[in-house]
Amino acid sequence: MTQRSIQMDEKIISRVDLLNICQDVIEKGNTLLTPGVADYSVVKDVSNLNLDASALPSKISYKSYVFPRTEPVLYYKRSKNDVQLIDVNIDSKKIVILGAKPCDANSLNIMKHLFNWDYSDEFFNMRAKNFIVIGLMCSHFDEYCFCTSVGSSPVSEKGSDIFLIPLDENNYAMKIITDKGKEFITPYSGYLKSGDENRSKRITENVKQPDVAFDSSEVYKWLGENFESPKWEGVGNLCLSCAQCAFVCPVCHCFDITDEDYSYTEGRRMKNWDGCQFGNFTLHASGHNPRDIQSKRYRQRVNHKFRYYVNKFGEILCTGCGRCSRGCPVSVDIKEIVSNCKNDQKELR
Amino acid sequence: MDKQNWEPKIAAFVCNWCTYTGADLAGTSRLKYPANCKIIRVMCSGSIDPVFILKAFERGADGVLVSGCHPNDCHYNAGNFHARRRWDFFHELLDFIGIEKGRLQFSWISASEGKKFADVITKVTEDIKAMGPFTAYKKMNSEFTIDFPEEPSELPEPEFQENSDKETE
Amino acid sequence: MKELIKHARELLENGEVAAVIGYRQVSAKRTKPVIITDPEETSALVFNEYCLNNLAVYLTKARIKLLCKKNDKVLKLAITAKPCDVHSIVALIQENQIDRDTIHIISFNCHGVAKDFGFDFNGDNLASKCITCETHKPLYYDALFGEVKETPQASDTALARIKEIESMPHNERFEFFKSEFDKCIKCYACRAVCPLCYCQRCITDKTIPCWIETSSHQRGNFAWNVIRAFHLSGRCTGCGECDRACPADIPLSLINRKMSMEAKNLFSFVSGRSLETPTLVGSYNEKDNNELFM
Amino acid sequence: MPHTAEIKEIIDESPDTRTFRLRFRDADTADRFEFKAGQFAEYSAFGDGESTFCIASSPTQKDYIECSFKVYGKVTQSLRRLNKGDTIGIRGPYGNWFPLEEFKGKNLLFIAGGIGIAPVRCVINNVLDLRDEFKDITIIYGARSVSDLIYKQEIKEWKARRDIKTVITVDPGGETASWDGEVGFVPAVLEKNAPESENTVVILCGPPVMIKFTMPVLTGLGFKDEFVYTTLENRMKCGLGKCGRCNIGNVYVCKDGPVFTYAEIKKLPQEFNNFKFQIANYKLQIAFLKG
Repeated sequence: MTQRSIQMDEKIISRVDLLNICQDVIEKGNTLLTPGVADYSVVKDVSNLNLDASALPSKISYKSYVFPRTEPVLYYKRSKNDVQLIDVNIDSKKIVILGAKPCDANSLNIMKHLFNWDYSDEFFNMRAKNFIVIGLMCSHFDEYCFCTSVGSSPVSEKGSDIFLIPLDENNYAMKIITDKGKEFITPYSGYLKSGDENRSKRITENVKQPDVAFDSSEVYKWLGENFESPKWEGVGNLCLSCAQCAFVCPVCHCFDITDEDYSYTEGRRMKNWDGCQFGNFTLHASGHNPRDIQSKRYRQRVNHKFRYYVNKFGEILCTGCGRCSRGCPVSVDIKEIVSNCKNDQKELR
Repeated sequence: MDKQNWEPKIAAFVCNWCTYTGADLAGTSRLKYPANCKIIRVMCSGSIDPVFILKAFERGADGVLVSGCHPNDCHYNAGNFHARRRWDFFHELLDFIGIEKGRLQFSWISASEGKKFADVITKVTEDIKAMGPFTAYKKMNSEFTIDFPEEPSELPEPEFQENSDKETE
Repeated sequence: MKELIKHARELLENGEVAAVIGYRQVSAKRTKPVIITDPEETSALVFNEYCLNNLAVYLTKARIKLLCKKNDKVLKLAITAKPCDVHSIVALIQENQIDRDTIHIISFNCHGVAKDFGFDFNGDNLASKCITCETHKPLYYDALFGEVKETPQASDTALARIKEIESMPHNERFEFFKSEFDKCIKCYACRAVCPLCYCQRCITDKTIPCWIETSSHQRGNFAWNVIRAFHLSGRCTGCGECDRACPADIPLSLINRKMSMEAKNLFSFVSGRSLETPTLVGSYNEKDNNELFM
Repeated sequence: MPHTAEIKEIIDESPDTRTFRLRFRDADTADRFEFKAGQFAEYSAFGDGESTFCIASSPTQKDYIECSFKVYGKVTQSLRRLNKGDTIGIRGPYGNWFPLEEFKGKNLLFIAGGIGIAPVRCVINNVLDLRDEFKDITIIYGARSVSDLIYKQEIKEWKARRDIKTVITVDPGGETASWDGEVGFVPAVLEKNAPESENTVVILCGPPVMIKFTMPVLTGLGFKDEFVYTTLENRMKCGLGKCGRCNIGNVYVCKDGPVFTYAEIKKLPQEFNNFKFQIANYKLQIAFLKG
């Protein structure tokens, strides 16, 4: 994850050859993921693989392959007075993601700070180490996309190990970004032809980009000064307290730990996704709840993404993919909220 | 486990006032019936939540029996009437989801029907034996489980332990 | 539209209602809910084929009820509701969650809505609940707007799918639903958007004892979805919001629809159609079908 | 991976509070386990989950560690069902600690309410073991009633010592006929018994309502915010700064806390707006309620 970026000449690869590489990846027993409409799914057959730069981000991001929605962290068995504990072996299969959206590709880079400050999370690191992200330029955006407002863009190479730019229907320009990407592509170098940087540059420069909706540093400042702002109530009334936004988010990382018995003496300790919008996320056993109403919970969400994470790790906890807003049952749009917060005329909702 | 020797595990949720007393009567009358049913006494058939049944399946039951007082005999006047509507739905729902209707059976057994209790238990056990183990649900249960290495220890008696004697007296 | 805005404005200006829950347009083919307390803002209100949300869900929220309390007086709450949303409101009234006297229902003659935002409104993209809809005019209302228009024709694919599932053997059905439920990520969006999921504390939030495992593995997902479907049987009014909200595209409304069909078959009951009849699972009849029981 | 520990002794402190005396099953771990006053650990009751409590025994006590908990939620109920000789899991120690080095040569004032005595007790015992390095020590401890006072045995020992001033109080109505301590709420008792504010460090822990009324008294007596230490607790799961549950503002209570000065807390977002201090010290209440 932390390899230093290396500059390599740009290559060209044909679609057929790309599929050949994919075929080989699968044959070697590795997992190949591509984005679909709903989710990133495992590819079994490369023949009908669709690499579409003009698709919207899938409904659910691929974070579940590094940070699964549920996973055991330890097993226990109770006997009369003793408890036997067994650690979990982390399955460390190589996973190749083909056609990751630039917004998604950056997600592991953002999350790794959290999982590695103070204590490094083996579960995350082992999986992230075996992840190869092949990003694909994005040529389509909708009203919810705002990658450009959080420092990314449809042609951003951030987080990708290898980055593809479609030149025409059958050819892609390939940029190898990291050592990990180089290591991955070396066995296949026979497929690569040398390319012309100007050609791909022309394409990336002409890609339509979403307008910058807000200035994140101003948002940062506003959040610091307006913690008690009554404006939060507007969105608090509207939001229904599900965790759809957190669970589809490529960088939301809160989790819950719970014990489950699967027989009378044996059980497992599970780590599950959790969402800060749930009413009982911060509920104490005494019945006291620091964030008892929805407006406080939504305020926490925005603050965590645009202020606290920046303070702590220097990055915005958001990739601008717009999934949370696109999928929200009541169309709460984080882009709209964040861009309206500074405007006194507008309510947050 | 070979099919020949396989014995189903059945959870029977019975109401305190009628069926449980009926089971008592079956016992004091020395009627014979299979020992596969583990009886769980609840206050009323109306107080049995469908989550109990799912939990029974989760804990490895192959079938479930729910039994209460006859209509109009409920100790709480209407508990079994409410239950009846609910069970209609739940039975249809499980059927639609893919759990055979025979896995979940219902009966009304009064306190005086010791014979009926023995008959119902026999029938349910035979039905479920004919259907075989509930492998589909068990497969689902086995996700994220591991086998612990065997070590001799004094384990507390598990509630659902297989019973070696086939019949009780 | 003008009449709607005028009406809402009058209600707020005369102090008859504390707030109007309605829709506002965000882009050509998308609306979103809005809660209006200021008469000036009523101009944002719209009603069209993209008003998908079932706003009845807001009626049970404590914070919305709080809006109605003004100077020791409890004001009414106005809600714009499609005729099918009125069913949900009726169901809520029947279950004593809200009082008919505190709700001012603004409804419309409806000819269907699109299946999701961003789709053209035509027969192909009609929401599945609209295909079999019989109430184009609301059953209960305090104000009615909108002109009567023809609903586009479409085939009932959901029914065909239910029939298809019913024809499968049990083990295949089980595998089908298991794989569908396996997609569940337990975000509980289905619960959040459902107007009839109004419990203050859901059974999944209760952990002593823990009946439904909170982990979203196969078994936990299966238990959650089955129990939710059960809790809605005989109550679901078929608004289809759970389907739309689900980020994993689980066909939740298939099960809900199947259970509604059972309610009709077994008890000739359709949820949310009449304020006079009691709720199905909250009442009983001594003459109910007894075949199930030995 | 939690370590397993055996419950060596169970002490019933009050009708709803229990203390476990624990020893690690693994001798090696027992040797290596070191912590500082104020740190907490995650205790697991296998089958019901984990819960966060402070370590209530002194770091100078090497043979065992102790934790005290009040029965509230799922885990604490489950822990209460355990018997002597049973096994529980311990992860830790986590979080920061009271900077005792900085306290040296100063006067100390301990103020605790209810179960909030647990983390304070750890510091008190630690300090008493190094008695010579500190100046005057005052302990003010209040509980709802006489039976709710915990660590009764130790209180007696503290009272018997000449070199510390111990004031124990119970809320009006909570006293018994034979009660010889003070009657009244902590802030009032504090006003009567407070030492000089000069060169004094305050270690404060108790329910939010107590802290709410104690802080103005302390400020009025001239104590500085930077010298008022407290420990925060929030609902926690991982203890490692990952799960995001205990996050307040920039701070993860489990990593950057739980020990904060009042001056630091003032800088955090006033998430708990009505009571400025509402979050402070809900010792033991972090167990996963819901039940």
